[in-house]
Amino acid sequence: MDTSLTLLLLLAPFIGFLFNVFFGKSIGKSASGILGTLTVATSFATSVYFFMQISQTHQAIQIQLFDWIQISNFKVDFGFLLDQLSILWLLFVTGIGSLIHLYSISYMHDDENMHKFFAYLNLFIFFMITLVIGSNLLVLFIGWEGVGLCSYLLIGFWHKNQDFNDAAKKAFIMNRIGDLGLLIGIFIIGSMFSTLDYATLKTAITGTTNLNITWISIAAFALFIGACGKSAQIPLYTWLPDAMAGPTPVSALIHAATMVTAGIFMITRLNYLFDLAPDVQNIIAIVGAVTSLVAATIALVQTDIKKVLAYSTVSQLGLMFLALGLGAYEVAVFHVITHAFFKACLFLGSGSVIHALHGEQDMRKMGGLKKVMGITFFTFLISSLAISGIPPFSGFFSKDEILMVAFEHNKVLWIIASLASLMTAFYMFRLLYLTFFNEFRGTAEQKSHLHESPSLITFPLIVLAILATIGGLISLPTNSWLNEYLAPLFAKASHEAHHFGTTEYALMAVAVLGGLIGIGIAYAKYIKQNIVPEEDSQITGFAKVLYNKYYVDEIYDAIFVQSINSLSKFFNQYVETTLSSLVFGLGKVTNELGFQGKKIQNGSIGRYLFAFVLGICAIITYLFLAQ
Amino acid sequence: MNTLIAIIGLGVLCLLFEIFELRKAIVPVTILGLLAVLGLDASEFNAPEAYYNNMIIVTKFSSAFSGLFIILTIFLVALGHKFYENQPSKISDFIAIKVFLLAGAVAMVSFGNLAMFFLGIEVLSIALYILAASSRLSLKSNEAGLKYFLMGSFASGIILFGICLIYGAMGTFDVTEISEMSRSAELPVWFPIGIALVTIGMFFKIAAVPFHFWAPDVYEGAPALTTALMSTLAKVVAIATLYKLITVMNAEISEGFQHVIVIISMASMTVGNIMALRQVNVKRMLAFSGISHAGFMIMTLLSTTNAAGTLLYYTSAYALAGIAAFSVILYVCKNTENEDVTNFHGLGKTNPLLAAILTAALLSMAGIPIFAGFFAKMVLFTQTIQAGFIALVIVAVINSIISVGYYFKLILAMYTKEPNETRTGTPVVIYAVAVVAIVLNIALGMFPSLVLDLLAS
Amino acid sequence: MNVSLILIILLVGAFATYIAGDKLASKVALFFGIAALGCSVVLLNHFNLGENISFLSQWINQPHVSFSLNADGLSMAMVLLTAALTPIIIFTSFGTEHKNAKAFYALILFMSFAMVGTFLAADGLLYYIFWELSLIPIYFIALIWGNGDAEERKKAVVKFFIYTLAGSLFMLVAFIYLYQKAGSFLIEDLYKLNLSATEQLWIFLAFFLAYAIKIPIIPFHTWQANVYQKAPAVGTMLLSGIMLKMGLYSVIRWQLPIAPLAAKEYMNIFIALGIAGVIYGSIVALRQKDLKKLLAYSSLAHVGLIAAGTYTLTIDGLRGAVLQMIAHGFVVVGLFFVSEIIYRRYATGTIAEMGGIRTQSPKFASMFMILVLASVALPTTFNFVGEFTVLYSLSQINVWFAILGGTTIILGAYYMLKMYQQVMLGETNTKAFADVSLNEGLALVLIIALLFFFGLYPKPITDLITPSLENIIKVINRA
Amino acid sequence: MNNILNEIGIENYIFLSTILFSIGVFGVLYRRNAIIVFMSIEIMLNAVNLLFVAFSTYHQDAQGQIFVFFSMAVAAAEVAVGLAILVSIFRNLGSIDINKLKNLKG
Repeated sequence: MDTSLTLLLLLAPFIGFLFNVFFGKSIGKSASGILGTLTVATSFATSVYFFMQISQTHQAIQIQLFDWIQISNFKVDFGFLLDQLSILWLLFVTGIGSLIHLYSISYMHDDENMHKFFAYLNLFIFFMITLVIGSNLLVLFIGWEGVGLCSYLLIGFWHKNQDFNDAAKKAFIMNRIGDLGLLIGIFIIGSMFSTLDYATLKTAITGTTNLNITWISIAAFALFIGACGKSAQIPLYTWLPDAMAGPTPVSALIHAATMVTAGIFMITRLNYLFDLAPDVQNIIAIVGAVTSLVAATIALVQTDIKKVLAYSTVSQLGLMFLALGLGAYEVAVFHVITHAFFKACLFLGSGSVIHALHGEQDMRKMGGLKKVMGITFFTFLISSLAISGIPPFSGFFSKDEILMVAFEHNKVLWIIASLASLMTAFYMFRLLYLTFFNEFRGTAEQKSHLHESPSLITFPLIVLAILATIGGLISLPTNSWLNEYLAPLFAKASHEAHHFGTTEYALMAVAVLGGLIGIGIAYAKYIKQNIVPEEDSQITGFAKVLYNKYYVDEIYDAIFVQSINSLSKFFNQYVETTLSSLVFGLGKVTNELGFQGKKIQNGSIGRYLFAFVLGICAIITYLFLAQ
Repeated sequence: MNTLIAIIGLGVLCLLFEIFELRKAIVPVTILGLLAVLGLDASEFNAPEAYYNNMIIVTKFSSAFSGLFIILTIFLVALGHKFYENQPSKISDFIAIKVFLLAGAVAMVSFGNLAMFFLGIEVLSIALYILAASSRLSLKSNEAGLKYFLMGSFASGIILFGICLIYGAMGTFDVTEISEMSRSAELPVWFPIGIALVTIGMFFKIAAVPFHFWAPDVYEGAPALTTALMSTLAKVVAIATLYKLITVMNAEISEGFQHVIVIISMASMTVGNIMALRQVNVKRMLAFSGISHAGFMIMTLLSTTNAAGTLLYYTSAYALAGIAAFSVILYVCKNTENEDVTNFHGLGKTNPLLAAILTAALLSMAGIPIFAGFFAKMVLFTQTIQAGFIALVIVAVINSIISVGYYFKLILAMYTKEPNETRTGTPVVIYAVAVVAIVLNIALGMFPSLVLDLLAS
Repeated sequence: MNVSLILIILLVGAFATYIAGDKLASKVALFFGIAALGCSVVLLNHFNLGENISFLSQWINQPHVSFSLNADGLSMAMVLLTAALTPIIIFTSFGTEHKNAKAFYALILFMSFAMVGTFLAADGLLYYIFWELSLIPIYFIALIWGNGDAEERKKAVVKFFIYTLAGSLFMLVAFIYLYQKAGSFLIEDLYKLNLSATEQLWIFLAFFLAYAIKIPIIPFHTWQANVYQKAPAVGTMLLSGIMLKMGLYSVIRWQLPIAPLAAKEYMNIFIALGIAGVIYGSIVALRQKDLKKLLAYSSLAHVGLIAAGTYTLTIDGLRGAVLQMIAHGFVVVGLFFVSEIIYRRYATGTIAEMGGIRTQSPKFASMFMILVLASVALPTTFNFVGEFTVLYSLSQINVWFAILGGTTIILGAYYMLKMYQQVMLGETNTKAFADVSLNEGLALVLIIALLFFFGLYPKPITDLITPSLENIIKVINRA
Repeated sequence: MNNILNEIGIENYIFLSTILFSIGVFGVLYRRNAIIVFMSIEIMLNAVNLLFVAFSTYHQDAQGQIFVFFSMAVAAAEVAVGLAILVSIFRNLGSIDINKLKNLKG
């Protein structure tokens, strides 16, 4: 029963993918779209079923399909593990997934390759499910690389544009850097514990004492690098903003809600491992905090609506990693969920805007859309409030918990995080104001076409907005359903409801205040003074640095890409030629010898006989006089 | 013995045919005769015997090699049919000379007495002088003849001197007595000197460095068929005789003598191969390749106790490949004034069969598997390593690599270049000879034991 | 019923093809190719039933050489690889007209005959003979049916021939030397030998020269790129798909067990050499202007990793290496076929002249994509299984080996995706590009299917090869 | 006869004929006229013949002298062939200077 259902859960999207690949074109756009959506919906339904089941039984479901890879000291089998964590992930992956599929039906309708789009989306869901429900690290790795592939395919969906292709390639390769880290981690774990299976691993680690901490730390660090790649943390975050080259639904699904949370998922999965490596945890916390701040600062000045959202995603992921680093896994998970809701909503909202403006993404050319696009605006507003951490919206609860945890552990981190969230509030409302308030700044031609998006687009927005509003309920500060639900996963007792005292309230107040300040500044700037960000050319000073993302891309390009290319050039021009000339050289030398030798053979009998006699003398001398 | 007599008789018969104006019949009859002789020889194989108080001693060794010589002669005579068709008046002479040459050759491998050895070598040489210079009007041929003659008779002088010294030391020409004495008695210094001189003379005959200079010139100048004869029959005879001489006359070879052999063998291979690289004339190229093969053959002298079979195998492989190659050359260069590589361009298209045969022959010489050449080299290396001369083997290996260079130059010419002339006529005899030769070669490659075990000690 | 049958089939096939004449040649060749495949499958079945399908008969008495074919799991796996690829390769060439086709296809069959022989031979000399024999046909295939300027080609091919021959001749000397010691060329006798460390070192190096050139391991790879480029697609497939596996197979079968001390002593050096090949090949591939050359360097990188795996002397290393060999065999054939397909349409190998093909030929684009992904070892493709195992074995020796070797998954992705982008993506190409024909599609689908099947379920192959590899490990650790 | 030999000693005969032989060799090496080269070779052969006779006396054994006849006959045959070749060369080249014969080389 479980097995077959699991397979249904897993394969439904895959079947959708196959069908769309082979027959998508023939059955027509809407049909392929609906098909794609339905398959994902099926998975969603199944996950709901499993959710019901597990919330009663509290029993994780283990499924072994077949042996996969045989290693000397262990074998990896193709199996699945459905426990609290994976099912939770399944819920919002498939749930939001189906919403976004639905959304895309309308959004992508004008695209000639719509069936391909849905095929890829389905494939992505398939791989994401694999990633989540895999029972061991290697199955996770399948999904891990698979989603990377899908993001590559979807970023480069409009493959006639080489810039998009570059972005896609960049995303894939940066992910691969992380993947190498992940692999190394897997190797070390494999050789240390002779298993990659979560269950066995957990017992192996938690059960035994006197483990080699150094190696565990190395493994944890390697895994963390992998997480950095997927979840766009410093130093591997630069691909995510570029990934916005893909269609907006993709950005919403892959680059905001689901795939980028894979890193958090993996770390949460292996929390018992990371608990043993405090140094690595610190690194994670710091990296997370810094990332959130850096990304937020960049987001302050971006003018491309999707770029702002992208950086805000990076920043939010940073916060999650902060939580992870502080060992507050359930908090991180909580934020993952709420973030999935409001960020998906925001992206889809921006998508709806872009859709209305026929692909215009520059906020400087927007404004005043509030009037025409009521629903979009409203949902957008809610999500913005949520992300800014304004009660009672979901973001408030999750972010607040992160801040609290940070405060407990380390004030500096807390300050950084608070700053980041303040900025978040600012740039989100900057975005909101620039887009929806004041007068429309686009061309008259665009103005004439302005319209609210069709219901297929607005419906998901509404649903997500609702979720973004009430999402916080799953883990209220006082009694957290989520924590209890996730409790079995964690080795250490989770930070259960820290006794709620004045400090906590104070912190809450500070956080909310920070959010309000951010909003206030934005209001002052963009409503009161009605400022519009200046053209790229006029940007100066630190703003310019921010606007150019601290020139990180350029630096990376200079350090890595260029050096590899010049190395390749060197190898090609010098090393290769030298090596081959060495080999050829031998032949040439012998040939030359032959050529010279011809001169000795000059045809004169005298010389021949002379050589003859010389030979005789030499031999006789050697034989008789030399002895 | 009967073999020898029969051969001589056959030679005389050829001359008689001339008198009775039966030229047409000469080639077929001679071939038949030689086949008969081959049978005779085979019958003697298992009946070793000494004749005329040890003037001639028929052994397994001698009759095996005689068999090889006879087969080679058959091929050469057969080729002669086509080769001499435009000078019919002389054909009988040429055939007769070849047959007598064969007689000399047989005498050389079955001598029991230095006198016999000397006569044999002279019969062979003189016959070769004539053949080399046989196309009277071509200056090239004359020059070749003279060069060969001068140096050849010089070499004979050396050999004679050597024999004389041996005689002086031993007081007899009988090799068996000599070998006995060489083991027992306290020897005067002349004896080893004599041996050395005779050996040197033989080195000249097999064209080993530094006594090789005549070979390229003579090969190039002499008529193609004669070149074929020299590079196959003559060389094989010489090395066989030298081997026999060394084995029979002084059982254990002195340290120094081994060094000399090693050095000469190395030098021969290296010089031969390197010189061959830049040759444009195919006959000349094969002359140099012959020199390098002489170097390989000399390696057998380092393990005199058990190398007879190896030598027989190597020589057969080499000679058969040579015959095949030369028959193709004869076909290609029939009407061309020289034998340059350019004549072979596009043979792969115009005449795939012959091209394939030549390729096979060259591959065999280069020592590529399934062709006899490979096993010849392999077995040779095995024995030489057994004898403990691994350095020599390494040099030999390096040389085989070099040799590929020029063998493949010819192959490339045949397959990649465009044909520059269309050849007409399909001379059956040449085809037959070439095919038979190469088939024999491959057969030897498939079943080396056939020959290897013949003289297994 | 024994393994010599498959050799006979292939040999007969070669002659039959030649006799069949240019018209029928390809069909006949394909028929015999498939026949050989069927035969090998049947043999595999017999083998799995535990029957003895080896073949032994005295051949030469002095020196003692026997015609001995021994089929263990490893050999069977390689034979199956050859037998599976041969018909595919023949099939891929259906789209192109070859002058003097009968000789062409006969040579292909003859070559796979020689290669199968190499994989089966259990007698040193016999093995060497097959090893050399396989060189002749590819030489002529590349020489006569190759593309590009004749002179250039000749140079490249002759260099290749002499170079490889040079290497293998030293192997011959090594074998003869071993023969002195063992008194026989039979592999089991050679396995029994206990040579001194110095002897082993020299033997090891002699073998290494032969294999390093054939595989090729840097810095002995200089022949590769040019020959791959100049040879016809079929030749390139034979070379890269099967022939270079001969080298790797020989390392496992002959070099390591015969000279284990040397192998252990200098393990790190040779692993490092292999890994250097990975990085070097990948980086050089980055700037290749010719598609086939790029693929050549990519395969240099991949085999580098495989070689490194073999020299770890661990069961994981060997197993991973063998799996990766098979996987790489299929992928590389597929990729070279892709390049051939493009060549048929655009008559060029220069990447710069391509681009914007995807919009015109979705099917082709997808299959190409899949092959690219397979070659960068995406999980669920066969290559991942092999690469993972190899990298794991490397990590067991030294984690840095794994990290450096692992760069292949980054660099590989880099140059392959770059290549794909330049070849397939971008604005629609002005030159029309017909989507894959039925034949072409069939061949590619076949390859892809195999890759995915074994990627998800490598167990059959693993079970096939593991016992024999364990034996070899035993031999390596003897004394 | 016998005692003469004893008085003179066999070595001297060997030296004598070696010297003769060497003279012949030098003749071959340094003379350019083919005829004279022939004669030098004849000197070599005859030097050897002398030695043969000496040895045969020394050993009290007739074989040596018989061998001399062989070698004489052979030499005669050789010369016959050689002169024939020379004649045809003279016909074609109009000279018998062996230095002129350098067409075959390289």
